[in-house]
Amino acid sequence: MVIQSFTPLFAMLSSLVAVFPITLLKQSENRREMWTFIAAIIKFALVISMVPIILGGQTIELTLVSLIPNVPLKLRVDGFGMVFALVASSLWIVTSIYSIGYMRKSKEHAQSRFFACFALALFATLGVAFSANLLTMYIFYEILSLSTYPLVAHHQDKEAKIGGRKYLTYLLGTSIGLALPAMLIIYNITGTLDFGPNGIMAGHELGKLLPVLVLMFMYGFGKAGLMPLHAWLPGAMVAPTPVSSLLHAVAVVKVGVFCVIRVITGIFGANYLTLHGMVPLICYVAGFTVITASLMALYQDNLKRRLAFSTIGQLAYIIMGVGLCSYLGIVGGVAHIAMHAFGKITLFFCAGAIYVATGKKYISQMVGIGKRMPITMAAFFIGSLSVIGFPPTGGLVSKLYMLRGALQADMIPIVVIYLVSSFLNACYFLPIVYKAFFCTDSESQYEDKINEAPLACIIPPVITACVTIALFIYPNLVINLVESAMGVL
Amino acid sequence: MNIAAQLPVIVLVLPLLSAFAVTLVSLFNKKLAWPLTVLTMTATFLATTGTLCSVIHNGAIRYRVANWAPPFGIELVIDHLSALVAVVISIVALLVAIFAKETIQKDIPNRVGQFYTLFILCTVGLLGETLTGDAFNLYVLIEITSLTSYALLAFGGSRAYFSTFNYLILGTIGACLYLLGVGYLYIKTGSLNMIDIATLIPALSGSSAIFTAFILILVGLWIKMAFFPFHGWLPNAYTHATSTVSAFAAPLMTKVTVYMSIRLMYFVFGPDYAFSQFTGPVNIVWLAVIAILVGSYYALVQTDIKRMLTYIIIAEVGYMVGGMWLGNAIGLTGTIYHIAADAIMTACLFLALGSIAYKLGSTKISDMAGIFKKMPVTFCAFLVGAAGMIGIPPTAGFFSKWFLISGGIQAGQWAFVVALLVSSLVNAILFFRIIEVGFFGADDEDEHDAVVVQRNEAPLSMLLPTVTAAALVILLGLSTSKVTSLLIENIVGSLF
Amino acid sequence: MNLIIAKFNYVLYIVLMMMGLWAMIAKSNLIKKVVGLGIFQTAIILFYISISVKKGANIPIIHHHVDPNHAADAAHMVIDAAKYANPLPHVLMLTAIVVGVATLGLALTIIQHIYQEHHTIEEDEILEQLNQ
Amino acid sequence: MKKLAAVMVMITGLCLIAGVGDFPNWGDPNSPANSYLSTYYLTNAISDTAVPNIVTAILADYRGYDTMFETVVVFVAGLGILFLLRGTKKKLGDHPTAFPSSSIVRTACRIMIPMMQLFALYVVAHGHHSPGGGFQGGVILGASVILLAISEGLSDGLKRITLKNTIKWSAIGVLIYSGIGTFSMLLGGNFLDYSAWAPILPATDAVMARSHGMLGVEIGVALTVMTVMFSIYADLASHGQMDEGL
Repeated sequence: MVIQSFTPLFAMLSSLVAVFPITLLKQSENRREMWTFIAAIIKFALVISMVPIILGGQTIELTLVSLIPNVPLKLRVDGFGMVFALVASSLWIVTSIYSIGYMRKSKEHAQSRFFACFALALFATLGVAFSANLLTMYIFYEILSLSTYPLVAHHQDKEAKIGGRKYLTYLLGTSIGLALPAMLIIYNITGTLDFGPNGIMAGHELGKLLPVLVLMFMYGFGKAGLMPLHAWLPGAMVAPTPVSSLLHAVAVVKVGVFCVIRVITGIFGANYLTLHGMVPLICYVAGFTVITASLMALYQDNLKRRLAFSTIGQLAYIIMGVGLCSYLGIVGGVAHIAMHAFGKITLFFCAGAIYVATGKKYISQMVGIGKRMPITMAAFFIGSLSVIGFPPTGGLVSKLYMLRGALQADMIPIVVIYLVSSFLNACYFLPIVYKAFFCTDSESQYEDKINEAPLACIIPPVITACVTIALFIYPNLVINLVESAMGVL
Repeated sequence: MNIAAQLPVIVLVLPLLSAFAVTLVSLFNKKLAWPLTVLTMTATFLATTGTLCSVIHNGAIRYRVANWAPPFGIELVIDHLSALVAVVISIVALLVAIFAKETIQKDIPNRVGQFYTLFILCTVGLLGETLTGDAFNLYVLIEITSLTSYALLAFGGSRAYFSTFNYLILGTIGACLYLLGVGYLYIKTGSLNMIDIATLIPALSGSSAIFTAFILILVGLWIKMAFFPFHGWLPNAYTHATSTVSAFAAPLMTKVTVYMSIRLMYFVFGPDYAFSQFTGPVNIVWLAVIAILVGSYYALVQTDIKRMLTYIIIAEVGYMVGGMWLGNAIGLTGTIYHIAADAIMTACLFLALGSIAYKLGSTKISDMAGIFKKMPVTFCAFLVGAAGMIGIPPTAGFFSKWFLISGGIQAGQWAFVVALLVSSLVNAILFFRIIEVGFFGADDEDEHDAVVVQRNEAPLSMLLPTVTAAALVILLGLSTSKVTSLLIENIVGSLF
Repeated sequence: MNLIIAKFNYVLYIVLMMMGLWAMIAKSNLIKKVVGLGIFQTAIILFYISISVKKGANIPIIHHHVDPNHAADAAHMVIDAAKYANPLPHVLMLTAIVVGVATLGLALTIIQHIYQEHHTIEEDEILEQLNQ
Repeated sequence: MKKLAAVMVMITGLCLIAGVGDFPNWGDPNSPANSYLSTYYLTNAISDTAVPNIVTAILADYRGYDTMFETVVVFVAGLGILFLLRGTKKKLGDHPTAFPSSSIVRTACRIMIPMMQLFALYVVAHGHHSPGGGFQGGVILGASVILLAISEGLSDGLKRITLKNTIKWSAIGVLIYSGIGTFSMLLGGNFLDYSAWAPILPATDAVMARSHGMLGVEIGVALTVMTVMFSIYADLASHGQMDEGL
């Protein structure tokens, strides 16, 4: 069943429209941030309003304008997109609270630009989530790259500029150099770019071109951060923490992964890829990233950089899960978008809270910090459990699905990769928590007195930490949505 | 008078008459020249739009000037292609006419009338080139545009004279080669009417004279459009001209010449003839690839934005020539679409740059520090134009690349595909260099030490056309499907 | 052989054209370039005019003894086209001449300006000054 | 560089000559160029336009559209040169400001100038029947004014025709041409279709209207050519200063 509705468009536009009051109200901070809030809440409400329809097994479609023969600018909401949109829009509200606290406390400059670009980025993120064809998705993907550039280079110092340059070079370079020609080749072969339930390639034999195309897409959506094209993500950590948390743990990177998922499921089709033996290629490319990123994370002393490498690994997880092309793998992969998002954003929030409260960025400086900031570190602990995949957090659910998916696809090496990387995850997160709480008094760098970050920086991680636990108890919130899309597929 | 039937010629006559009116009026009151010019351009724009609508509804128009039947008299041929190009010309001319007010008033207060007259006549020449159906008449109109543009470009300060002189010499060689080509055609066919010649050529396809004519016409037009290896004159001539003139010449001159070469290659010689002559090792697409790479390379090493843009134009000419020589429908679609897209994008960039130069007095990249805070609206318009040049959707530039790359893939011209992608990436580097400086200041200074810049936006008469051009870049992108299905498919469909 | 005997005129004009082209490209003196331009254009004009030649034909002005005020009579006149030269190239070349004059005028104007700026009309010296 | 140029010129020349081999012989009355369009013009021009000078008939009527733009080219040249030269403050170099001219020259010119102008008017007006027309007549008229400026000094010449007037009349000349064409449109014909004038001209049928229309446009052409020729001379001779020059 397909329903025509403007709701997805309105959900996207709510943040685009907010850009204008945000830029115009430069003088009054409160009114400007009120607009961010209003937009975030409207957006979330609109997205939520579509959930029952999607759960009912229907999809929402809206054709905006026709761009190229057979390829209109078209929106389509299904379970996959819904999961992603829900995550992004709910976390925008939380992040807005957080960024207000963070930006005010650290007296950042150019806050109007910051909030305006943020709203623009959310517009593009939802656009990607709701795209009905590859071209629409590509358009929003590029808008996202451009709108986040000012956020990355926000500090305007030399480091930020280099980070920004790297960011654009990688993202634009890959999307123009790889994704665009791949998309054109597909268009020339099939004459369409709409995501089909079983792909659109059925009946077209590509021969040796197929692995090339698959790799062009995987690396072309550079936001997915597959190694060796991952260097932009640690570089982008120069951005203010709210940016890192929402965009580089959730929106931007997940957009990359989401695009790869769409290509695998909607363009090639899982069956087609299995049939042509592409599964090992995808899985091993992603698996390599999983292990390498986890190992590199071990050596990072900068907390945000360690989180960044952890993110790279987790993104590759998702691609690996979907790349298995088995039912459970795909469900697990898409669900992991949500599960990982809540876990990882908690961690970033905590890192930001520590920075706001103490000005410390490095892990070696955080010995004993649990005594000073117990709530923050407790949230950090829960977040890291979710990323590791340990009960009672949502991360476990999706990881189990992916593991079963690997077994379903008879890919034993992938099972091993999952297990090893979970172990590595534990290796690079738990010592931080351990040292923060259980160090001897002589080692502790902080006094016992509790001195947390401002309230606006504490509430968001607590909320997201609670959500990760809630997702363990009620995983069906996410799983049902994903499976509704699988039913369509 | 039946206005609907006379519309094709009104497009030309209206600006022509008012050009002389501007001369005469400005002898008595110089202040009237600008409003009269804007009024003329608006009317011309309406007339071209009307013609376009009429072509869409009723099909191509063949207008007999002086009511002589072709091939004895001269006829105007307005099909979907020429109507489209005419509309693009009139839009850009209108925008530049509005834009011109402040700069011209500042630079040459006592020669305003002459400037606007030459400006309007140049537009008439361009419009005439698109509408005419006569090979020799095209030569006359080429010369009108050339002569007016020599005069307009030369007026731009001390360095402009020498660069314009080079343009004059090369431009004249180009036009003369074209004229000679027409002579060769005339000797063999005895006709000057394009449609008539097209019917005579198939019988003469083995003739070496026709082949020479083909080469002469092509090379002549290549010189005029600054196609590699004849591109040497363009960067200097456009860089040293005043911003208003380069904002007019840069978007239109090369693009209309590309249009002419499509007209002659596809509608006079015919695709069959053209492609049968160039098969095997002699392939024009390879020249286009070199043009794109050379243009992109030289654009990279420039420190002046205006000069950089001129090299981008050379690369863009490579796009279009390559697209039309791919020999498939989608490649030609890309070229035709790119004529419109590139004209508007280039206009947008040059207009924005003109406003910046007006306020800043410089177009060097290093002087752009903090320009975003100083002129936010202008700079945003510049960004849109830049996004178009890079090919970021949904700007028009993306779709022209889409068609061109598709065409390259279909024709198996992988070098062309790679060259297009490389040039996109190079453009990305070029423009982000500027954007970085514009947003965040130059490399060596720290933002917090930088002087607080006051907002100092360009006057409304400059802002309005700049913003309009930026909006058009996006609007054209979003209406790609309309443009292709209503206009370009009609043209391309009749050829392939 | 036919090329030289029956079409020597065209060959001659092409040689002339190439002399002009050579001057335009290779000469360093700007005035000489303009002279070359003139030669080139004039050669093309000659080329066109020679197209219009017919053996044994006169200038294309019709000898008629009809009162021009009664044009209707003219319609009945029988005119032998072979007796008159081809008029069309003449018309075309009138345009080319005018264009040549216009180009020449503009070129000289620009050269005057160049001389004023650089005090020379030698291309290499100007380039030297510009590169400094 | 010179060698490269030589090679290029040689190649171009050889290409051009290669094409010549395929031409019809020189003077061949049956060549396409001499038989296709030209036969139509030669046999029909009189009955179409009542103008025995076929060149004029084609110039001002069949291809009148071309000729209109040709006049525009003349206008553009005059205006462009004026645009570039006027207002420049610098002097081009030393040239004599006081003009020495002997009384022999002046007297000779005084006799010649009116003769030339009279002849020019004849050339313009008689272009229908003999070689001549607007361009030719206009050039002779222009030459007569230039001769005046040469013999009496530029400033004297400019007293007769001021700069403002050259601009004005050159614009009016083209305006006459395009105006006649536009007026044919208003009368219900196509652009430049002089036969549409027949109803409003006394004792004129459509064919004669074409003949009269041609005379009209030739006058416009002559005006423009004359004024522009003088204006170009005045500009170039004095480098835009309009003082005593040459």
